[in-house]
Amino acid sequence: GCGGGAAGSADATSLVVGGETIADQKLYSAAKDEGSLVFYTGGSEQSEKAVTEAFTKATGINVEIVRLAPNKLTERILAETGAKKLGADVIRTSGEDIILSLAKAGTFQKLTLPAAVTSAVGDAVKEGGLYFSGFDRVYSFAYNNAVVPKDQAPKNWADLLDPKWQGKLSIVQVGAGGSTAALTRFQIDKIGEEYLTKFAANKPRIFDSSAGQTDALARGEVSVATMPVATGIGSIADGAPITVAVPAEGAVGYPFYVGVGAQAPSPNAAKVFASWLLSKDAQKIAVQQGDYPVRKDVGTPKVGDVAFPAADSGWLYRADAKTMLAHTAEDAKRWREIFGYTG
Amino acid sequence: MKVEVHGLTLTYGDAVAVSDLDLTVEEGESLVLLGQSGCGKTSTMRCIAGLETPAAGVISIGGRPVFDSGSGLNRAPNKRNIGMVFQSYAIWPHMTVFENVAFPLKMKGTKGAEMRTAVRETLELVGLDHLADRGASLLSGGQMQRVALARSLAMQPSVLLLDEPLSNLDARLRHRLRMELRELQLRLRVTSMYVTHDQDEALALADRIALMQSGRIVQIGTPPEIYAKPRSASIAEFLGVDNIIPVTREDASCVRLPSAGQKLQVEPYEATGDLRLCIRAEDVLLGPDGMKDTDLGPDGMTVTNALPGKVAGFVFQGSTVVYRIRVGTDLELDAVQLRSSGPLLGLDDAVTVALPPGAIRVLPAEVPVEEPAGVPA
Amino acid sequence: MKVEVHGLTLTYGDAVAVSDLDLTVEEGESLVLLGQSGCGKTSTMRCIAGLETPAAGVISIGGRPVFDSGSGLNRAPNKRNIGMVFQSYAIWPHMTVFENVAFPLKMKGTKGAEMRTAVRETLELVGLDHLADRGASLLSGGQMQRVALARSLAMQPSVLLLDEPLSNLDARLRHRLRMELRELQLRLRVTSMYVTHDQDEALALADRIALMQSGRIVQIGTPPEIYAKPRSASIAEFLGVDNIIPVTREDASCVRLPSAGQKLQVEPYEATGDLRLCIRAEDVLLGPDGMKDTDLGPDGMTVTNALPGKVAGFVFQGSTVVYRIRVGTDLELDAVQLRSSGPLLGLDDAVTVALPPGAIRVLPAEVPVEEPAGVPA
Amino acid sequence: MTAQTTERPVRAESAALPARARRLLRSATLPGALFVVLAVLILAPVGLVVLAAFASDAPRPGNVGLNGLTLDNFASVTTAGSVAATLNSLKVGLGASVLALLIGGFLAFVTARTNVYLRGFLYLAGLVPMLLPSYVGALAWSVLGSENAGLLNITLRDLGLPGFVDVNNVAGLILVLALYYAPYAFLLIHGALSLMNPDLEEAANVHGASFGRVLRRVTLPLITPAILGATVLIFVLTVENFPVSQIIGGAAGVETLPTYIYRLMNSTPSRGNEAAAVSIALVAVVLVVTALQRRMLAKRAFTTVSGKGMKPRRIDLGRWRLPALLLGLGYFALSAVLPVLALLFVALHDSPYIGTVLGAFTKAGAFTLESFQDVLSSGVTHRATVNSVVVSIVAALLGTLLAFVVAYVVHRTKLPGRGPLEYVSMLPLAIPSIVLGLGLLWTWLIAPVPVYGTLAVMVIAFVAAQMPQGFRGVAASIVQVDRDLEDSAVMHGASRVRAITAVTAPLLRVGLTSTFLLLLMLSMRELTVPLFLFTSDTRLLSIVIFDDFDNGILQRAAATSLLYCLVILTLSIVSRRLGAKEQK
Ligand SMILES: Nc1ncnc2c1ncn2[C@@H]1O[C@H](COP(=O)(O)OP(=O)(O)OP(=O)(O)O)[C@@H](O)[C@H]1O
Ligand SMILES: Nc1ncnc2c1ncn2[C@@H]1O[C@H](COP(=O)(O)OP(=O)(O)OP(=O)(O)O)[C@@H](O)[C@H]1O
Ligand SMILES: [Mg+2]
Ligand SMILES: [Mg+2]
Repeated sequence: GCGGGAAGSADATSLVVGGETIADQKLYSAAKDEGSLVFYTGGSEQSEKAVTEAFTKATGINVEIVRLAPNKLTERILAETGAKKLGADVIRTSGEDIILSLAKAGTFQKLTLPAAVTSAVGDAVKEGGLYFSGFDRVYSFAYNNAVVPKDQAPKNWADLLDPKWQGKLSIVQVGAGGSTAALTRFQIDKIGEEYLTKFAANKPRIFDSSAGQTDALARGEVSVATMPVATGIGSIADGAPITVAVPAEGAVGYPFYVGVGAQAPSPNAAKVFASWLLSKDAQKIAVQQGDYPVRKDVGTPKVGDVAFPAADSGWLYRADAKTMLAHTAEDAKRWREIFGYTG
Repeated sequence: MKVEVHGLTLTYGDAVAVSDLDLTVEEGESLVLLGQSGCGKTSTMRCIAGLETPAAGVISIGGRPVFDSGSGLNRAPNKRNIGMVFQSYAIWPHMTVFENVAFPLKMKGTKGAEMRTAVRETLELVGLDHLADRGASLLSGGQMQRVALARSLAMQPSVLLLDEPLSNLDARLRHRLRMELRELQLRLRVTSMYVTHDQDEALALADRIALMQSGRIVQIGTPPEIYAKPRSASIAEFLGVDNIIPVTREDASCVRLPSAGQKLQVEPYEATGDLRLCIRAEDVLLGPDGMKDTDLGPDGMTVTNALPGKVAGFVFQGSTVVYRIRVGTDLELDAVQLRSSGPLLGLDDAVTVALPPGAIRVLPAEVPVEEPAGVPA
Repeated sequence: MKVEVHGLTLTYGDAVAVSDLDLTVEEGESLVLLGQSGCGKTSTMRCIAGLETPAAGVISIGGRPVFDSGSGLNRAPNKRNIGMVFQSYAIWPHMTVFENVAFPLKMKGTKGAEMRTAVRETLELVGLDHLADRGASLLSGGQMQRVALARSLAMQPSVLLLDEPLSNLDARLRHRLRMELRELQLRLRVTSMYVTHDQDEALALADRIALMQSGRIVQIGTPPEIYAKPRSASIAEFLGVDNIIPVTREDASCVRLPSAGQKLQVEPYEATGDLRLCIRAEDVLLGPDGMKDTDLGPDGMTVTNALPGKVAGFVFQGSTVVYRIRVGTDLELDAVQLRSSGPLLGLDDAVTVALPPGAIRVLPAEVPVEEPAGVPA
Repeated sequence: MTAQTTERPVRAESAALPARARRLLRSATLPGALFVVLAVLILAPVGLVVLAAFASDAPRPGNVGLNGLTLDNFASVTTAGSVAATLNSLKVGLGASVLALLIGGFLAFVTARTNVYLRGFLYLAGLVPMLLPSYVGALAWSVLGSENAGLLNITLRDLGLPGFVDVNNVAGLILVLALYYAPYAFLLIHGALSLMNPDLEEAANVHGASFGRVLRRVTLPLITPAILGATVLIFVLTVENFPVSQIIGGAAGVETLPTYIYRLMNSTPSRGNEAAAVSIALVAVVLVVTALQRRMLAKRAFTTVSGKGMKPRRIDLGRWRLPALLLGLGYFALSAVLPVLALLFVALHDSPYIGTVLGAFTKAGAFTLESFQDVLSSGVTHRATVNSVVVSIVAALLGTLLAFVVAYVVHRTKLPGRGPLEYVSMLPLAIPSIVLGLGLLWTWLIAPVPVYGTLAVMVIAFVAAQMPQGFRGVAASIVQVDRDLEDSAVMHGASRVRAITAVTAPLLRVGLTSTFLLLLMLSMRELTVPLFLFTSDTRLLSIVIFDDFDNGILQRAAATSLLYCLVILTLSIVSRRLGAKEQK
């Protein structure tokens, strides 16, 4: 009952969600005049679709999604930025180093978020509004429930070290993006470095990117795989017999950042969309997809009937940007040595 | 070895290429198959070589049958020991001259020094020993032809088949190689069969000539026999008789030109039906305008069958000139004159042509198809 | 129209195809370019037609220059009004006979009834009016040749170039078309230039013959001139002189065979250097074994230059026989005899050959290259 | 200067030189223009890749320059990873070319030269895999042949047998690549065998060689150019192939050079410069192989393999007629039937997890049309289909046209610069498409024309990437048409352009149509090049499939793949029809 949509607000020409003004009348009508915007994202297409469809429903502004794996996306954005042909109005991607390099290249423009939103999300806004964190995606693991009987199912990270998973386990290589970097940092820092060594001893299949892995898990080609919760939930929605685990030792969250393109062709729509991503409605969608919201007033994610512990309960491991930047390269090197993964 | 062919019939789908053909090539003889393009010469040869499977017939080589449609016998080509020189030479371009010639010997299992000596000897025979190590595709046409020949000779074939081996060459080369081929055949006395559609070549190379028309042998005989007594006008034309004129019978030694109506005296003839008067260009006499029968001709003989005409064209040919003379409205005759035997005539000059009866042959247009094909002498 | 070529040089990359060639074709004249394969005949023609860009030279047609390397003038081929019959005919297979012949007229802008009449007339001229609507690729070789000719005639060219138009045909067809071509040229009197490597064809078709060797004209003259007086042995050989024998000079009217050592009487000659004795096969006399100089020969004349020999081969050629006679160990001579003039000789028969001095020409092996190429009469 | 024409020219240097210079200038305009076009299309992207290999930063717009050149990037060429990837690539390239050659050569031989049963059908079977983009094949084979969840193994287990099939290794990679590249060998060898003068074989037969020896000593040596050509082509294409390696080899940790390059570019942070350096190593491998081929062919003559339109003799296979057919059918089953069935099965199955294959047929509701409904009703698919068709047709048209003009200049004129034009045209063959795609992206971002983000840039990319195939296709047919035919039109009064349009182009119709068809197929199939260039508006079917696969939605990927094959099939039939109809 938070009045999702323009109709719910008192003033028909400004955008108000859940009592918070997301866009004032001037901005909102300018945005509506622009009518549509282009959204570059490194997130999975299904989850972004849910978000953009809700936005379009609420505002009538169309969103075109360009989805690419984070690194292809980075290459593309850097190239476009340099050529002053950046086609994106709004950009979402993960990885501290990536977002920093984008910011350095002048990809983003500063965004003045509505006061109500700013106060609700706290420190999620970085560098004075150049970009902000939209949610924290959780990296956990999942198993194929058609292949693995319930009583055999792995529940904790430690369960994955059981030799019975030998050859049935998979992981994505460390260099695939911010996600795997965060996972590695978590495993080294929180569970212990020997965990990786033991994990490697179980001879997991190493996927190049999450491309093939999700499908392999869904088909039962592998039985257990480490994977972002949101990816797992997306697959489940598509009918995959996958169960996402909520390990007791905790899981790692890594932020997905959002910024408005410096040369945004539809700057007003971009601003409205970016602001709206921090609104209660949008944050609830993130929660439904298994991501930790940056707002505190929309609850925590659930998988199946298991709810994740609260963000500040200590269960969710988060490394700040500084730590990540300091460790990423070194972690990656370690990881490669351990898994004998060349490159 | 003697080659005998009986009742040979070859069809390609519905088309009959060779039909009920009988032919014998005597041991050591050189037989030339002469006939127009498409008459079935290559097909006959390919049947003998075993490259085609005839629909019917018996073929034997040296008395031993190699094909018999009755009993189903069909010896593979590589078991017939036949040398064949292909119209296209079929020199293997990826081998040297030596390797080409050595190929049949290797296939026979001849090895080492023995093989090398045999190849060298054969190459010497055709005068190519100095080119032994040259890549076979780097030869001139004439040299390729000799390699093809050497290759076939090296296997010491029972029979040598040659399919228009000279047709791709220019006139001079053709003359020289024709001579060399004949020499070689006479020296080695290998039974050979030679296909051509060039009557000069046939006359030059044959012990006997077999004339072929639409899948059958229509006449067979020694070159002088065939040259002197073609059985039909179409054979005569094929043998290079330049003037073939439709005529109607008047009596046993007289015919009439249908258009002009003139009667012409000829040697007595027997042919009936559709008649043709045949006379070679070198036998046609040319005289001054107004010359008449019973006048003395330029050669001092009495003129017969004089016809008034006009020069419609001429061609200088070394020591001779060929004139084309138009007689009346629709008859043209070729006449050859030595350049020394009179002044050169110009275009449209009026002349008289005379046709000496002794040089004229009156023949049926075609040999009736029902008649049995020529039987070897 | 008169064609003049001065100092023409054409190179393909580094290879010189035509080198500093001078040539004039008089108005209405038929000039034949005669020469061995690869000597530059086609290249010369293509330069005149404008299909190649020469490295140097001036070409003018009817007095107007069309190419000049000095001033950079180079008229496009389609502006030169030259008809060209390609060696390959170059009939357009996707058009009918009519369309092929109509093409040059359309290009000139001739339309409708006028164009149709012109095409019909030209097709009649070459005797193809009944095939006008046939697809051009469905013709026989000879018919295609005539379409190519008709197509070039239809454009009423100033100059007609014909590049070996008969080389793909068999001997009989070639003879007939040769005759027809000459007739047409005489009738229309179009300036024409004809390429061939066949000396018979050259003799038959030319007003004048230009002999070409390695990119230059080495001799030019009327057919009888060239036939009677070749400037070198290699030209003589090309013109069909069968016997070319290396000899050394003894004195102004006597030469010696280097191997056998015999001296031979010849007509007085002037040539020096590397000498060749040239005599046609029909001029070589054959006599019985043991015949000697000053004997009376079979023709009743006194025998000169008698040489003992053996029959090494023979070829029957219609009314004549060509014998190859081996004299000594390394000399072979060809001699032609009429079949009527004596009994047929067999292989290895001993005979005497005699070389009448009047028929012998002693010539230098090659025309010295430095000497200026033949200048038009 | 004009006065000189009246006399014999005086060859004064002063007069001759300007004339020659002017002539040279005039004759250089057309090749010059073409060179500019090809330089923009091909040299610029390649140049940027080379530059990147020596630069410390990717030559993105804004930082293109010659400062900061370094050889450091080449260090990654010698790391253990890249050495392993290179070895794998060589193994895969060699294995796949040999196997594809065996398959294609066998099919070509039985269809061209024997009386095998169902010869016409086997001919089609040799071509059909062309309609299946290799990565769709790979997708299907990963569904069919993976160790645990492969349909083949599941079926075996359904039958109570142990599953033993596993394609996720080097051998599997070789098999899948060979299956989908065999048609190249098939076409080339079939052509050579049909054009070969049968006299050469018959001569060997007559001169005492048995069938087997004729084959060994004459036939095989004579088609060496075709065999070598096919080997090199397949080697180059398989070594460069990215998607198949990624799909089949990726999970099994089988790294090849393209996946290695891809991963370098995809790692954090992106290592584009090192990727470029490794690509140059790959290019070097390709160039060495091509040079080797040239040298082997230069030594001998094969001139008799000529286009004389012979009617080759058919060999009677006797009792081998049936086994030969079965072998051919086996290939057809592996390359087309099984993959299509697998895709169909996956797309129709109600869940991505397949526990039993045989069981699915007895269980009610195991099949659903949901995926197909999903695909067919999706706006994305519709737009992508239209995009694919439009881009392919336009790219094929422009590509054929450009190839025609370039091939004409190279083979029919003596204009200066012909050699370089040919080399530049063939260059993209040596550049892995994954690298070319990146180069194209950089180029068209820098280029001061607003094509980036439109379908036009796709068209441009396809024209550039497929220039070698187009050029070869057109050149082959131009060489076949006697140049006298065109010269003769000029002699009869037509201008050169008129002669080309009235005579040469109509005569080349068959050749041009088939080149068009080839380019159309290649454009429809291409994935790697557009992977860098697409935007949401300009997605192609191949991209949509890859995206679905990338997002783990295999069922939809399978359904889209089937649709994709159907579109390709339809296009090829329609354009063949149109091409045929234009023939008189
Ligand atoms: N493979 C074939 N299929 C169908 N018909 C054929 C085939 N080969 C030859 N023919 C036909 O059979 C007939 C005889 O052909 P063959 O090759 O024996 O002729 P030829 O006498 O050798 O002619 P040429 O002098 O032109 O070589 C011709 O009418 C020809 O068209
Ligand atoms: N396109 C070319 N490139 C290089 N050399 C060539 C080319 N065309 C011809 N030649 C060479 O130029 C010389 C003259 O060739 P041209 O075609 O004029 O000879 P030709 O006298 O017509 O011979 P043929 O009687 O064989 O037709 C030959 O040595 C030939 O090899
Ligand atoms: Mg034949
Ligand atoms: Mg020529």
